[in-house]
Amino acid sequence: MTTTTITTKSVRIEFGGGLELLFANQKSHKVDLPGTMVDGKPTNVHDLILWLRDNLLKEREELFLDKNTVRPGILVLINDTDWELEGEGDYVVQNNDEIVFISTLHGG
Amino acid sequence: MTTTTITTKSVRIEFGGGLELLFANQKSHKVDLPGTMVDGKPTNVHDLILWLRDNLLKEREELFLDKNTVRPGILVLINDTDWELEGEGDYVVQNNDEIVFISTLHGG
Amino acid sequence: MTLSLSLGEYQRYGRQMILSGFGLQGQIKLKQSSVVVVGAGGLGCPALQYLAAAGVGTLGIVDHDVVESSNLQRQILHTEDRLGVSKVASAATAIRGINSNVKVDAYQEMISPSNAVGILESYDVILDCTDNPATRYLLSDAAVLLRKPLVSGAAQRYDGQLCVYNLGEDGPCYRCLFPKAPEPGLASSCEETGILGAVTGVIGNLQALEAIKIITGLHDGTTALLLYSALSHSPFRSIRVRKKQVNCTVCGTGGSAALDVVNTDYIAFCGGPTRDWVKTGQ
Amino acid sequence: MTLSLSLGEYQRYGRQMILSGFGLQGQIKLKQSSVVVVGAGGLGCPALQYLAAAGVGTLGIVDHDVVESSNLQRQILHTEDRLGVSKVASAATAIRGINSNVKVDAYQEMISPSNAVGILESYDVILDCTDNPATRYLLSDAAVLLRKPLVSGAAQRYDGQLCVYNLGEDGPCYRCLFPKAPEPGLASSCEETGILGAVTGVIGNLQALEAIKIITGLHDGTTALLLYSALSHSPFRSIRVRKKQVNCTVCGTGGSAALDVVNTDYIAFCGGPTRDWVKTGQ
Ligand SMILES: [Zn+2]
Ligand SMILES: [Zn+2]
Repeated sequence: MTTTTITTKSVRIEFGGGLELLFANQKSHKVDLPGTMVDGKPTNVHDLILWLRDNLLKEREELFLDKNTVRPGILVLINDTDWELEGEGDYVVQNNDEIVFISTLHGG
Repeated sequence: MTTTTITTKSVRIEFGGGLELLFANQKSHKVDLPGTMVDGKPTNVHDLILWLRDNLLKEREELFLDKNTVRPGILVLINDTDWELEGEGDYVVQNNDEIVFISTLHGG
Repeated sequence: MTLSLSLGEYQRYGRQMILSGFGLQGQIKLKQSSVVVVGAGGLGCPALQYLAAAGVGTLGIVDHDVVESSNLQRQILHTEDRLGVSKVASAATAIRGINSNVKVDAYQEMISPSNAVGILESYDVILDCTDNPATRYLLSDAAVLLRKPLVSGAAQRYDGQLCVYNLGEDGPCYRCLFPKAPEPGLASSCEETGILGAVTGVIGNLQALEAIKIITGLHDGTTALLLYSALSHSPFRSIRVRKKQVNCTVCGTGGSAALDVVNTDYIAFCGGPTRDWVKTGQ
Repeated sequence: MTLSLSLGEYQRYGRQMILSGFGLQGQIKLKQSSVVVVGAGGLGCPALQYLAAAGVGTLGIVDHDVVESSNLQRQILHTEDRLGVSKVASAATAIRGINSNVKVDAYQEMISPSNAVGILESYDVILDCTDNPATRYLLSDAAVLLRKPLVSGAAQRYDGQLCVYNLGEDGPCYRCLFPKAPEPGLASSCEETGILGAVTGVIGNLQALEAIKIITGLHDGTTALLLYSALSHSPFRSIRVRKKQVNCTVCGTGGSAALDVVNTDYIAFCGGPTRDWVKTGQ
């Protein structure tokens, strides 16, 4: 007898600095991610980025992605911390995390 | 055989708007509260206020308290929410709560 | 009512008119709107400046005082060559320099229970840029009576606070949050506690922004209290606050009917005369 | 070096001198300090205003442009009667009105790899109030070379960002956070995307405040990125950012030595000429 457990992680996603325009002009999203990827590994931020491309992005992928990661000029924030301090794409997404994608502004 | 469990709640306390001057001029405090009061009831914000008076307040009690609650002009915030929305003094303090005491400003 | 703009206005305001949610309609709403700023000091100056630049049609300014040297560190509409001039005249001159299309009403008088309703009633939005508790209660009561939003700012030392009272159907008034006045002597003024000029700048600037959001329909209608602490690593904090209180003596059930601004002694309510730093300042 | 203040200065700055942690020493530090503001537009105007009012001894202003009608909606040091005047001259006039004790150095030129180090080297703090990625990289590289803090502000639409780069021993530079420039065309300007004036006001004001904190020693020395979104219910967010990156091509190990601002083509680094809204604007 085998038991299959389907786990999902509920994550809050925010877009800012104009990136929201690519996501139906909506800044705040609540998404349920698969807890693990097909290879059995727990979902990390790199997986999340590709998941957002496939499931939430509405237009112009090149403004969000470049070579399977966020394009230059986009900063990723995990619970109000620069993702560089959290392991970047390798950070394993936790239930109720808040992940922000923000495009740098240049205007003045 | 009896077992005594000593539970404490770790709470972050912030003072603002000048109130910090009464608390050693320190805005941020981390305190460990008893989990229950002598009557066995779980520690609430009213208990916390009296605990602060007895354990953390350095001077001029009348600038913090009036008739066993915070004096007029002080707002209490529980996890970034006005305490009125959380039951005021009856709110039962949870581990890791952040409770802010802020004095209204009048200057301009 | 002007329902279109001139070419010059399109040129001047183009940068904000192309904003999503703003547009021509937003600009026309600003032009048709009126805002009264009570207090032309540290908060009032930056608020007036950005309201004028944005194209608010009519600005009222209420202040009884004259420009003094100690004001110049933060009251950035006033200049050295206008020392001794009334603050309302000085601010009006500065506003005309920025935007001569703005109609300015200057009230060189102290706001009081007897003149408040008469001055405030012709404006759409009221800005509380004053410096003492008695006036803050007076403005709140008058705003409830007149059913107008009150954009309230305060700043002392390195700290600031911002809240829009009496907003929409269920927004709280100042008394809903603070039913009892603080003890006199606890409500210290800028003179006693000091103030960093740029802190009043941030709060006054945000007051202008709230007013612009309300007028153009960009405001989400919910009430939040913004706390600012300039020296903090995380300097801003937004607080979810209570709604209008049923038992509020002014805006609650049956409250408004009983409201009698003219006959309320706000000074006494606040425990006697508080020190007026504007007046005694030097 | 002036180590004391006149009676007039005590009167003028008294409100901030009585602040805890500020005092006479803080005021003297401000008086002896120099700040250069690159860009006298939406961010530069409020920054200059509060730096001048606070009593910074010397202010440099760098801008090649003249005042146009479309600037007046947010560039609040410029006035209708100075349309067509250079922005540096207009800003200098406004600053003199607020505080004639401030020495103003006006550079009516576009900051570029060939003049940047020469202009910036005599100032204690640099403010980036510009509007395009190429200049932002240039200012960051120059700040690293000169070992000066760079208070960087940006604003578009209803949003703003603020960060102090190159702060202290281990603060990151702009390249540590953004090693690769964004694609041209993705870095849209104010003209294309619009800007609410009061948003530039808030960010420029906060830039002045950061500079004042750095000069007076009130800054805690840690680097945070402040995100501002004017229409949000909780409009400010403070982000903990990475420290100086060892592998940064400019400020990392061995980076500085290789730095050659004069011979770097920032426009090409940023993918070709970006549109200059100040120049093409109307
Ligand atoms: Zn009320
Ligand atoms: Zn670097």
